[in-house]
Amino acid sequence: MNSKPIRLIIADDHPMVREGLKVSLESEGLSVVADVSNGEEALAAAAEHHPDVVLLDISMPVMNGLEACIAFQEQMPDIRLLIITMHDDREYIMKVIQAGAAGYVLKDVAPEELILAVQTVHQGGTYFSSSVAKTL
Amino acid sequence: IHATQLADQRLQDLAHRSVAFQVMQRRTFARELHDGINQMLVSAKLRLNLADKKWPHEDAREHLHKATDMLNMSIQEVRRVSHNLRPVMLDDLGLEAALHSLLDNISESGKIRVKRRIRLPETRLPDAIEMTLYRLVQEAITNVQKHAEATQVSLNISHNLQSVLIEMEDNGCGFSLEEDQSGIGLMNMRERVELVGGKFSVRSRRTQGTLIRAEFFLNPDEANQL
Amino acid sequence: IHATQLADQRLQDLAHRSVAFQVMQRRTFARELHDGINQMLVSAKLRLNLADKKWPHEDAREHLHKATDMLNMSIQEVRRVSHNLRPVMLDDLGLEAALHSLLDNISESGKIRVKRRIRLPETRLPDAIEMTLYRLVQEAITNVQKHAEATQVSLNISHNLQSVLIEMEDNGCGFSLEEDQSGIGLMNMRERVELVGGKFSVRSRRTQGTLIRAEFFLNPDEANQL
Ligand SMILES: Nc1ncnc2c1ncn2[C@@H]1O[C@H](COP(=O)(O)OP(=O)(O)OP(=O)(O)O)[C@@H](O)[C@H]1O
Ligand SMILES: Nc1ncnc2c1ncn2[C@@H]1O[C@H](COP(=O)(O)OP(=O)(O)OP(=O)(O)O)[C@@H](O)[C@H]1O
Ligand SMILES: [K+]
Ligand SMILES: [Mg+2]
Ligand SMILES: [Mg+2]
Ligand SMILES: [Mg+2]
Repeated sequence: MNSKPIRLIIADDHPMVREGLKVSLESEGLSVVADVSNGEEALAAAAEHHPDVVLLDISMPVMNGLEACIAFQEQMPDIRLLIITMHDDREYIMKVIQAGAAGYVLKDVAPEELILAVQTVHQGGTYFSSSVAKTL
Repeated sequence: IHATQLADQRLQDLAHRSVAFQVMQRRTFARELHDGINQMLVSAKLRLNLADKKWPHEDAREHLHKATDMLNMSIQEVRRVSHNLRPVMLDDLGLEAALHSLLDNISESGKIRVKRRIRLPETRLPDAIEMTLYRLVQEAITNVQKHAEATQVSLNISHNLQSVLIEMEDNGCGFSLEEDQSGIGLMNMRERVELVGGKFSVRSRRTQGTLIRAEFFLNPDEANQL
Repeated sequence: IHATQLADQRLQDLAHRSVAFQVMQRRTFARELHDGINQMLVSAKLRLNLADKKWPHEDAREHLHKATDMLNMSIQEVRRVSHNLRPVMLDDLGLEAALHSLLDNISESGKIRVKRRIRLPETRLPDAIEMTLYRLVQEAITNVQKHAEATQVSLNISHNLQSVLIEMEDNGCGFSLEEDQSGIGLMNMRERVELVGGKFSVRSRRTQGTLIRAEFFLNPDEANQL
């Protein structure tokens, strides 16, 4: 808790979800350095802010979360990627893992689980929501 | 090519376009629910989670209010999508009431006088005809409001044992059927009507107003299929 | 009556039934949204109003929890309705992933071994064909799970330049096409396939398993219409 706060970027095309995630994370002392509405903007914001973790929605216009993961792997492999989505289907999860994300949480998780997920991937681990892990 | 083959091809095209249209529309509805409404609900839930966490701090109340706002928006959205899928008034109060409700929207705007004479058969029409008739009147009204600059519009529905006849007329600026081909509204009307085996026609001339006419057949054999 | 007239009549019937089916389905969806989901949202909202009123009494927190529960149910319901309208996975991940996801449901149940060989064309199929193919596999799987008592099912999809061929086979109890006419599932499959201009057949014999076969044509002229 006394170390530097984790620095985050949130990418989701739904403004209210973005806002909700931002308040949840900031209320726990994390630092949201940018929030954007698609993968392309996430890449640009990351190039500028050098965040620790990027939270990516899957369904977004212009560049979706899966495409963004692949681009991040190529361009900024040190940044940890966490997918945040409505889907708990196996097919989505497989694609997410293939794309190189370190974790997968459902959008409507409790604040504690969201924080835990961010901390885990930040420390180099992988995190899959319990309801998601079941289906693997 | 024979005439029957032509008719067959036209029907086949119609059927294909109708399927494609339904598929496209369903995607739109599904997306509105999944990417619009459900995202709003999820963010409302995030707020409630926060409210619970911050309880009983005054911050919590702030989150509660935000969640309530989002819930209100979601309710409006669900209502809108549901209405676009099918106005529940059609089932709850019947076609006649639903048509009156459409016409009331024009007369409430105050600019256009509305005349109505709706004589529907006693027994309810086949479902698909009711829906087609409703959408027809809805699209015709939209056109009048968007394009006609009319001071009066009249809806006339009559029937005999074989068919139901709808006429919607305005005294507006009219248009040229050859030259004004901008939208898909008129084409949609025609296709919807022909898909349930009915007849559709438009009569319009510049400065002479517009008459939309559709006839639906009540042949019991066909009606059973609908 | 000429053969062409017969074909024409059959197509017309098909088109009519398809319209009627869509109208009926849309009513169901509209009802689910209006009477189901919206009522849940409204009661969640009432709970939030109560929570606000009782603030900061511990009762308020109780209302907050109840509202969260209802929100959770609503989210599940919206997801279900949206999925029934059109699985968003079809758009997000494509047909192949969506088909795998259907098959995963069987293999997860653990009772039936699933063999799959899915070879779809590189370019995406017309929307209406993708949707029809998806629904076909979905209904076929449901039948296998409900009726077949099979230990194995295989889905085989192949294609050439002209068409895509789907074969779904199980090694279950089979049935007699003449005698087992209880549901509408098989009829629906046939109608859906024929509506997009494809061919459909079922082969089944008691104790011999069942083979569902559908062929969709990729004639570029037709594909454009879809
Ligand atoms: N009642 C009317 N009075 C005058 N002009 C009309 C009327 N109805 C249609 N038109 C003319 O016919 C054109 C085609 O109508 P249509 O409903 O097909 O398309 P639209 O209304 O322009 O677009 P949309 O696709 O949204 O319906 C209109 O652009 C308009 O110029
Ligand atoms: N794979 C199968 N194996 C064995 N019997 C089958 C299979 N598929 C269909 N049947 C038989 O054919 C009948 C008709 O199937 P169909 O899908 O049309 O109706 P259903 O499944 O009974 O009801 P629903 O309308 O819900 O689909 C079934 O009742 C069953 O007896
Ligand atoms: K999503
Ligand atoms: Mg999104
Ligand atoms: Mg129009
Ligand atoms: Mg069945």
